[in-house]
Amino acid sequence: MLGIVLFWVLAAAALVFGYLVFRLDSMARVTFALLASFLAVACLVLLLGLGYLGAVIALMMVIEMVIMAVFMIMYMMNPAGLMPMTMVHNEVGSAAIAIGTFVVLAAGILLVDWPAREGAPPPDPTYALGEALMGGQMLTMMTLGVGLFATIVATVVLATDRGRYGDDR
Amino acid sequence: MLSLIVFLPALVAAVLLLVPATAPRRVFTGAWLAVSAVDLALVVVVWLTPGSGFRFVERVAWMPTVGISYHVGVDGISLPLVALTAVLFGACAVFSLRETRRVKGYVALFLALQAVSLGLFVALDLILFFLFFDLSIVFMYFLIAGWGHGERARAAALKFFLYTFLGSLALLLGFILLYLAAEPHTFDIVELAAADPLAGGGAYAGLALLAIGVGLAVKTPTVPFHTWLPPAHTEAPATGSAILAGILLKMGTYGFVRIAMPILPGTWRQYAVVAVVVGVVSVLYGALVALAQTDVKRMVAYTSVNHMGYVVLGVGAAGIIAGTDDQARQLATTGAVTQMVAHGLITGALFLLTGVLYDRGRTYDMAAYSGLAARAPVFAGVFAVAAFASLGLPGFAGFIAEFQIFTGALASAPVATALAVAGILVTAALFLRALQRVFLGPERLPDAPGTPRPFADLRASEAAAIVPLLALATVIGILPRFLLDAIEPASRALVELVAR
Amino acid sequence: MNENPAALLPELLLLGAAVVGLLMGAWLPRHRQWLVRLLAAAAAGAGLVATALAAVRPDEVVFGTSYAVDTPTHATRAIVLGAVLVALALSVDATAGHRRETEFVVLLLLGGLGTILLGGANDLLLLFAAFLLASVPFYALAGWDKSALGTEAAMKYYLSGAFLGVVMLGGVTILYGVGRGVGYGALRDGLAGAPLTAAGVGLVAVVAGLLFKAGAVPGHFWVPDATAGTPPAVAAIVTTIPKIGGLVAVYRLFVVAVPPDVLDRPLLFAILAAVSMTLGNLAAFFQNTVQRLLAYSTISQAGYAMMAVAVAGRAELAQQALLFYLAAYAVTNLGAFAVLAELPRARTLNDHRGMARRHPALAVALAVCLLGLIGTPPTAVFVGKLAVFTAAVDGGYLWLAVLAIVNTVASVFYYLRWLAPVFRGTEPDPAAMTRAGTWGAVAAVFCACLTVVLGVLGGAILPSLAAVPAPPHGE
Amino acid sequence: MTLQLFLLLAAGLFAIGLYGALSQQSIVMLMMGLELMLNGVIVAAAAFWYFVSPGGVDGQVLIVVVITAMAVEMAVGFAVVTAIYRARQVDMTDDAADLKG
Amino acid sequence: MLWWLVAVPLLAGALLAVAGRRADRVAPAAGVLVATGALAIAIAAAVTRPAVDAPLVAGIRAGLAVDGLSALMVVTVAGATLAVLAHAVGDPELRTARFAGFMLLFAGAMLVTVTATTLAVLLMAWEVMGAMSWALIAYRWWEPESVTAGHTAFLTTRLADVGLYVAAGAALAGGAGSLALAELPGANGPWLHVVTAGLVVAALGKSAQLPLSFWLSQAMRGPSPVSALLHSATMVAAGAYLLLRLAPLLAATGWAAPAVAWVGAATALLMGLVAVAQTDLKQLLAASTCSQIGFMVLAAGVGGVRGGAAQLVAHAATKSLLFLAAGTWLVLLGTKQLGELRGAARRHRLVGVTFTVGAAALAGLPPLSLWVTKDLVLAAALDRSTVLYAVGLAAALLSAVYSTKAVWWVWRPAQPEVIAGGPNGTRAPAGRGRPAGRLGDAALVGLAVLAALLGGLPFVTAGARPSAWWELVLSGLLAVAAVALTWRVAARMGEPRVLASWLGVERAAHAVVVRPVLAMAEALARFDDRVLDRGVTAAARATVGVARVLDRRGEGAVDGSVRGIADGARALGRLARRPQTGQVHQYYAQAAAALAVLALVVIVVR
Repeated sequence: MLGIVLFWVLAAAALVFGYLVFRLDSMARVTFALLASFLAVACLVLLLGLGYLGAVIALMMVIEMVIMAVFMIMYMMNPAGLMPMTMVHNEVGSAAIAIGTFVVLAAGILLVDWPAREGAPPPDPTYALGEALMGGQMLTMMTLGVGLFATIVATVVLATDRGRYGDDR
Repeated sequence: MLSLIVFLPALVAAVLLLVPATAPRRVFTGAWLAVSAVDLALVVVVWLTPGSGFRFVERVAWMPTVGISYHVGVDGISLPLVALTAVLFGACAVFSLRETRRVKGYVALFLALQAVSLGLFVALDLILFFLFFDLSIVFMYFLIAGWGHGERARAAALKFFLYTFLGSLALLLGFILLYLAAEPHTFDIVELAAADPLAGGGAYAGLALLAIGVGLAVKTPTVPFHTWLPPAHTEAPATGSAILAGILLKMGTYGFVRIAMPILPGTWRQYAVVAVVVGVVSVLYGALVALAQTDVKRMVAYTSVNHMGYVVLGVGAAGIIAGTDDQARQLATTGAVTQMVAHGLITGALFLLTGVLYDRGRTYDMAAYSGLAARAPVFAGVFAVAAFASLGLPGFAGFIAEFQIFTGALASAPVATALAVAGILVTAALFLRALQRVFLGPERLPDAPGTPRPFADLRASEAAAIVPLLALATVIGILPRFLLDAIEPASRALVELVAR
Repeated sequence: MNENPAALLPELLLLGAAVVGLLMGAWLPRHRQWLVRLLAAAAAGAGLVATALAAVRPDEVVFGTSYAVDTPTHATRAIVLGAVLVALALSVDATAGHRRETEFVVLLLLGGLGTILLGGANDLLLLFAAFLLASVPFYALAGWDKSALGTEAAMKYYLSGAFLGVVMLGGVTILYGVGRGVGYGALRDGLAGAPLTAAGVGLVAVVAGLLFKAGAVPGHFWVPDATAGTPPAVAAIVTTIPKIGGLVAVYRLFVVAVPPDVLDRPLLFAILAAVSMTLGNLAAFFQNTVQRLLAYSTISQAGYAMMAVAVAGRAELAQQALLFYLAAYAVTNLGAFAVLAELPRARTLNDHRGMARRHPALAVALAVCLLGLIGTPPTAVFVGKLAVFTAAVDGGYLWLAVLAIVNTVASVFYYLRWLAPVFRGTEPDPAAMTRAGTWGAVAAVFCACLTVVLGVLGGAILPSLAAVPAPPHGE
Repeated sequence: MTLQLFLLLAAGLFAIGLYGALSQQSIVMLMMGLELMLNGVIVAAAAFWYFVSPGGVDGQVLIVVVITAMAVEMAVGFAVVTAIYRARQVDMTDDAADLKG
Repeated sequence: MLWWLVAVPLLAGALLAVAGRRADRVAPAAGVLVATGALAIAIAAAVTRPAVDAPLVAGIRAGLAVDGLSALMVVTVAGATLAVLAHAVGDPELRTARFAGFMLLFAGAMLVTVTATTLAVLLMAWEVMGAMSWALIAYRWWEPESVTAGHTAFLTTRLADVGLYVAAGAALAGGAGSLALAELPGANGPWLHVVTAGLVVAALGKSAQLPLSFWLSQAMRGPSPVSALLHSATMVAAGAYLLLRLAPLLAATGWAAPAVAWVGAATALLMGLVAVAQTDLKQLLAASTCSQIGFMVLAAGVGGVRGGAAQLVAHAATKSLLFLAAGTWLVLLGTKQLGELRGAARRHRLVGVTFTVGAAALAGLPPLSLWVTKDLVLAAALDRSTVLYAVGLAAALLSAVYSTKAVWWVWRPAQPEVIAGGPNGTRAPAGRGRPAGRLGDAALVGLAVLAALLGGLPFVTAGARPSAWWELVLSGLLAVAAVALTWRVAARMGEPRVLASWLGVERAAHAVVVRPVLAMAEALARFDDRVLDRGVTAAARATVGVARVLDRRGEGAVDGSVRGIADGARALGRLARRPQTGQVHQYYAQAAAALAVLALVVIVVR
């Protein structure tokens, strides 16, 4: 029962905060709305018994949103939300496509005969996850690692202009 | 041997590309002349070597998984065309001795064209055939665009490329259908002809023939796929036109006798009447439209449509079994092949002659000239001979061809053939009119800028290029046996293949 | 577990070269960075050797069921490594001595690595991870020169990739939901009894990400912008290398993971191929900047290649056609871009006028490559097209072959629009005809020769591409 | 708590994110939209794991992959924004539309 | 030997023609020499009757043979050629290699025609003859009228030649695979009729029988020696010869023989009337040729081969004589108008006398040649049909009338002021001296002798006897009467326009055939440029809307096509580029929409 209540609350929170991301007119508030939405989802993941992943999501998103807030303030002309801002285009079309997508997805979700549940959660999902990461999905993780390495190189290349040889062009 | 004949020009072209363009132009034209002479000599050797069926066969596996091999050989149908190619390119080499514009590229392109033309006629593999077919388009495009008459030449060249390339791809589609129909899959012409993979007919076979037929019809060209031809001819240089009409058009008709008929005999028989109708329409339409032209080169171009129409009529009639005997069908087939040779020689000469006309007067407009016979009697005489040869006068090769086609085709398609015979009347009229306008009557020369010099008669090098072509056409017209002895066994074999 | 690192030798070589190269770059003086390039080339060359050695061994699936080492993987490795080598060569003139030369090389290696993994991935999660690895370095490469257009190109490339990546992840999730697994083997079982609607949507979503890699409709929007905004060397890389991995991945996904009756795959890909080739060709018609023109041409080329995907499993030639086509396309396209890299100031068609006079060898190489892209024999793409068309007709898609033929003819138009000024006798523009160096020309001539050699001797390669990856459980 | 409810939530988040990605001019806001979409994917992945195949571990790995992807895309996105801001002082997609046609 | 017979004139002619101006000096002598040689070989061949053949095309051989009919013909042809060439030596305008060469080729082709044993060879020679007639009639190529006349001759006869081509095909179809003339009657089924019809059309066209007579009128533009040869032993005679040769075939069909007979009779009569109405001497002679050939055709139709052949030979001698004489006057006096030729015979007695002999023979006056030969034909006709006979007799009377008319004019006392060159005079300057020379005179005399005596030929060669002596007497008496009557009324004879213009067939032919063909050609050319060439264009344009087609129509034809495709493609291209707006959010929207559609397709189509 508590689970159901929690679900509804968290779901509503995730959606509402998600919606607010594009409705608020201050960068700081937007960022925190997004964070709130993520945290709600993290709680939902916790609710499903994936404690470790829920915690990871929460932690990651907090850090990410902080960085994002910094970026917002660095690059956007309205850091503190002092002025109302509307920086949207094709709002109607976007809304139409988004609502259409939702309707179609929802229809599919409700109509599709989803597979029945098979098996039970392992006693320690986190352990199983670790085993998988070091086992069957090792290559995936290695690839993701290399991807992170590539991301570092890429972000350095993109974000810094001077390079390691100084200013000479 | 055949590989040597085919690749010798390509090899020399590659070598010439390494020679700096600043070298004297005699180096290039001389090399071309020498290669043509050697090729011609080799072809004569091949011709004189006795044998039957496919000779000088070379076969090397090329892409075995997809049934492609480097397979070449000559028989009585391809050998005359190989010889024609060697002769006509030789004539163009002689004619080009006076060429001054970017000679290196010019000669290299012609040598490349020579190689692919020879290659096409000896190819016994569909993909090899297609390779040469396509390359001929590419090289001819560059020739027209680069050495044609200015800006319009580029438009004409583009049209030529797009149109004939579409045709070639239709052809490729047909080849793929043939390949898939054969078991085991192969692109080999001889094997396909032996296997007759689509003997059962049906829509698939019809589709294959349609694709191949359209592809070849564009190249031939037959009505209504001919509209690329007049602009391409009008804008091309004289030698380019001669090769285009003399050799490249033959690739289409050769495809009919080498591919469409032997590999799809049943389907060919089924739809032969279509070929007959297309042929007759091309004959009459080409002749009538040519009659209305005021541009002499355009006129000659349209007569090509007319002459190729006879070929299509002949091959079509050879596919109609009912009411005919072997002799008639063989005559039609032999006539069609003979017509290819005859048209190559005669129209090649005519285009070179129009090149002379343009060189002197800077225009192809017939109305700009009159009474040239007084200034240039030799030119007028040679042109008249070529014109009469082209209108099918006995004593020239064209008659031997057309007579056989008419005689052989009448039994199977009486009405169509009778209509086609009327085409010779229109051809006669149009050539007489052209002769009258340009050469006869009171003398008048164009006074366009850039033509202050007097209208010079045929020069030695021009005559040396053109006269042998006409002489050969005359020899074939009077003593055709040496040619027919080569063609007839092959056409008999072809008729048997079609009739199976 | 079969975690044999030797099976991934080519991949490990690339990774090692990338890491070592980055470290080396940190220590090398600016004008010695060519050592990094040399290292990369050595790694790629060694990778090719390793690929050749691996190809004679029997197929295997390593790291659980996540990575297949089989014919398509070998082919992907060979093509990508070869393309990396050529890209290393043709980029010398533009990047040598640049302060980010090392990063350029490292990013190229990482992107190549990701592309190879994409081709070999046998698991949806690895597929997505490889997608990330194959994307991120190329985003950075697009913005590598930091010019206004280059960064815009990087932005669009990135935003396209991010969006379609999200869609792809959504698709992965749906497939996981309905198929109870992410490994291709498990999926094949799971999808057999899955609700078809959901499976179809999931597959389309996954394919969306791969189409982004392949630069095919509807994931093609970045292609013209990213190609036009970047230096030729980068444009050559981003239009060539990711396509290989993307198309092989699509092929593998549908051959291995998706039971034939889940959705009408041939129709889906026939539509995608048809739209891609037609749109690419039409949009290329009247482009005046050569890079944009080539960009659209690559979209249409992806369409031709996708024909083989459409008939995979229905025509015996499909896999050979796809792999050979990709190789032929890579060589030919790189050759065309190499010419651009050699003449970086000639941005428009008109800038190329009179090129045959000034640089005859380069002009001939360009002509060979462009005619090759058309599919004129005896170039490699002709053999590829022949195989693709044959496969399409064999697979019952005659209309697609006909459409491809019409498209090919249409494509002639714009390629010739480019070639015509090249061979026109007019006086060239000296500024536009300034050569950047020699490596671009070397690469161009090499590619032109290779495309002809592949075209003539391609038959020898075709049989070695025939072995189709076996569906799991010996089906 | 049913699979359908979770999936509806996921779809809702996905749709909201899609709306943002489509409608926002600022690159950073646009990235937020993409993040929200991934947020939905996480919900769906977790739900599928719990309701369809809790016995397996693929769903969990999937969530890990999604989180990594989020991080990677965020990082690259910020780098791109930095680069384009340096090069032309814009952070709007609409302002960076020189490449077209 | 037979090869030599045809090869000598053909090769010599070809050599002379090719050599062109360089050989002008030796050409007249060479021409006469070759013609003499040819005559010698012809006589030898006529005696030895050789036959040769060689393979031509599959199953069809090229055969030559001399039998009774062709023996007569080869000698006639060679003789006429010799006479004409000998006479032409005198005309400075004709002392060219071109003239001599073409004349020899012309004669050589005729020799092949008359000796041919297969249709293939016959057709070859037949067509070459037509081409040579073009070259000779248009000998004065700088005069547009001459060239046009040559065109008319060649095209008209080639129109008829179509019949030969059809006949050849039909013969093959009908089972006569060797195309041997002797086998043609054996063709089976309907093909027999096709063969016959084709041959008849070809022969009638060549022989200028109705309704294809008009080309002969125009052919008078050529030099007179050309006319002399063309009207006597070659060209027009070839048609008659062919019909005589194929009389068995005509008989085999049932309908062909009467048809041919009637055409011949009608031509004889109507062209006789036309001849009577002419005021131009050469036109009169030309029409009379048609008329006389009509008798030969009639002979072929009624089976009187011997009479027809005799008529052919006698007519050849007579007509070449008359044309040479007329040509002499034309050269000397610069006119061929009867009114201006008054006194011509008085001033040039030899020409006058020989002309009169020829005219008398033409008139059918006993005991000259044509009286006999014509009556052999008429006798044969009488065996078949009285009406035919009556028509023939009337035609014979007409020949007496027009011959007399011509003679009457030339013997009238001279009117010097007219002779100097009247309004109708041709360009040839009057009084160029005596061109004919001794050789020319000899030719005239020799021909006159032959014209007078050849009537005995049939009796000599074949021992024929007049079948109905009363008929001979009757026609002789009628001829004398007609001559006498005409002599009295010659000055007052009218020239009805219909007859003077050769029945107006040419104008009709122009209206019915030439102009429609030209118009059709123009129309098709326009169609080709506008419609067919732009079909591709239109297809491309249709995709963007029909309106554009109308919009661009005004553009040049050649450019328009490529540009047309370009326009269509450009529109499509623009359309294809439109999605590429440069705006990322629009890319997103499009990609999302496209993916949605794809998903839909995947779901719906399965």
